[in-house]
Amino acid sequence: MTSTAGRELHLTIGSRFENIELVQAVVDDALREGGATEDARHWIGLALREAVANAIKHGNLQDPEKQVEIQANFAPEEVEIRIDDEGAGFDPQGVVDPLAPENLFRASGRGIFYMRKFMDEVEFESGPSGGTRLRLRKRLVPVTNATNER
Amino acid sequence: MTSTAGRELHLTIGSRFENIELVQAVVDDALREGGATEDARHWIGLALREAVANAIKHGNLQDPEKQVEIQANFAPEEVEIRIDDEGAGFDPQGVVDPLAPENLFRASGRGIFYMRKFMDEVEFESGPSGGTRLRLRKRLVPVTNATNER
Amino acid sequence: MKITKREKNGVTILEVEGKVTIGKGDVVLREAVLQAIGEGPAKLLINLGEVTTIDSSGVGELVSAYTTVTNRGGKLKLVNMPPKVSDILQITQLITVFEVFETEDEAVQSF
Amino acid sequence: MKITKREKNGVTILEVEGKVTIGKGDVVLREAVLQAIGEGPAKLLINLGEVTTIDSSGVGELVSAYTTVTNRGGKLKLVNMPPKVSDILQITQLITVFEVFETEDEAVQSF
Ligand SMILES: Nc1ncnc2c1ncn2[C@@H]1O[C@H](COP(=O)(O)OP(=O)(O)O)[C@@H](O)[C@H]1O
Ligand SMILES: Nc1ncnc2c1ncn2[C@@H]1O[C@H](COP(=O)(O)OP(=O)(O)O)[C@@H](O)[C@H]1O
Repeated sequence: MTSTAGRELHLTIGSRFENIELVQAVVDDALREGGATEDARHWIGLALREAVANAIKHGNLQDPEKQVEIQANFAPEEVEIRIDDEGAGFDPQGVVDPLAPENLFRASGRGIFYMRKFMDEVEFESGPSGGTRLRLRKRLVPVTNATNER
Repeated sequence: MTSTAGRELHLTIGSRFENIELVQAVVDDALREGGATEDARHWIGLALREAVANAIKHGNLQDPEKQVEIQANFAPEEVEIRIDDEGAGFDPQGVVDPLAPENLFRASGRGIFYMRKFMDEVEFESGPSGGTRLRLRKRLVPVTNATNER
Repeated sequence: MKITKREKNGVTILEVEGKVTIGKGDVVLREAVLQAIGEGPAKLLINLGEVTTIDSSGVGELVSAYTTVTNRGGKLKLVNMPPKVSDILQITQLITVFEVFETEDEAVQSF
Repeated sequence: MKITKREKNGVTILEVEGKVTIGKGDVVLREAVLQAIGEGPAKLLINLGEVTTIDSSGVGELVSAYTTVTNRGGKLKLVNMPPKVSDILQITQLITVFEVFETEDEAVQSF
């Protein structure tokens, strides 16, 4: 396995949904080169998509001039991804439970719930510029005999 | 074409040749998402590989504790990539011409020459920490009317 | 993302391919569903076999499609769900909301 | 990166696949060449048809292989060069150094 130790990745994008593809592709490359399993890559990628979608939609209100910053740190057995937006911030306590019967048929409100299922830790804080800073963490199980040559 | 405007990518890797794969993959994702032509992506990718290889080999002398930093900026019609190493720096004037008859059969000495062929601009400076800072620039032709890209 | 529409024994089948995700795939799915069901009660079967990624927006569109079709007295069912898509619906307890089939023939006969 | 060795009418053919690049592909190529040519004069044909990327280190290994084989009285030729690999050798004026063939049969007959 190629070690991911000490790798850092930092990405700044304008607030357009299509930029989610780039963020996922880039982080996926780093995870694959680091020998993460297909499954780990899939679920981390989905959590990341939800996080960046929220930053674009609810944080930056889709203003393409506003930026989303993604900082990923790859330790040997853990990945941490930090997502910052330029929005007004929000209180995660106020988020409703998508499993409550009255919410089951709603068209939205499942993003954060999915993130918590896919990752080991999901933390919201207020970012340095007043926007939302979200941290996603997941422990990685090394693939012992991963052949990541192409 | 998806606009690359305002995109920035920053990557830090340990000095191992295998990390070149990650750097190329990540920058290639950004170029592809930005609508760069296959050809442009190919030549930029090769120049970048040479640049990072030199930073790892000649700059950081393959000490895996020493880092190479890659900063890529995507303007609508230009990409600029900056590569910093933690080496002792060097004088690019001292580099020999690989086309000179006495050098034609040498096993090395073609990397910088290739970079200059593949990119529009190649600039060496002394980096903030005394290592080499290399800037690669290439103008991009939007995919719609690209004909004779290299 | 691509959607192909077919008919089989009076059932409208939408074959969905690619990413059902925010900003593009979700919108395309919504439009395809609205266009497919028309005004009256519809028999709609969505084939998810070629879906590579679905996010919460895509899931939201499936739920919206379900309520729209059901409210008009029609039926919406799902077929050919890849394991990772099925996981996604399971996690938010939607798998029990939808009638899900393994094969298209079974699904079509059930309407 | 993968190299397969074959023989055809007394010519040793190395089929190279993947990336001939610094740190891995270049080393594998060097070892395969040294192992293939042995001590005496060799007839070596390198098939580059499946090479996806070659960098200056890979090019350097091709040049080293050429000088090693030639110095021992042998011959090294190239066949099946993808356009982008050919461009790379052209840029550093090495394309004229190597004898390059389009098909393996032509190349083998030329030895
Ligand atoms: N980055 C953010 N900035 C501001 N508000 C946010 C942010 N992320 C989430 N929210 C709030 O949390 C709510 C729940 O988010 P989520 O569970 O992802 O569902 P959805 O995005 O479908 O509404 C959002 O509707 C929004 O009000
Ligand atoms: N980042 C760097 N730090 C120190 N020296 C460098 C660096 N990049 C290039 N050089 C010097 O320039 C020379 C020529 O580099 P290049 O043309 O890439 O050929 P090669 O790497 O095959 O020697 C190297 O041999 C080295 O002495």
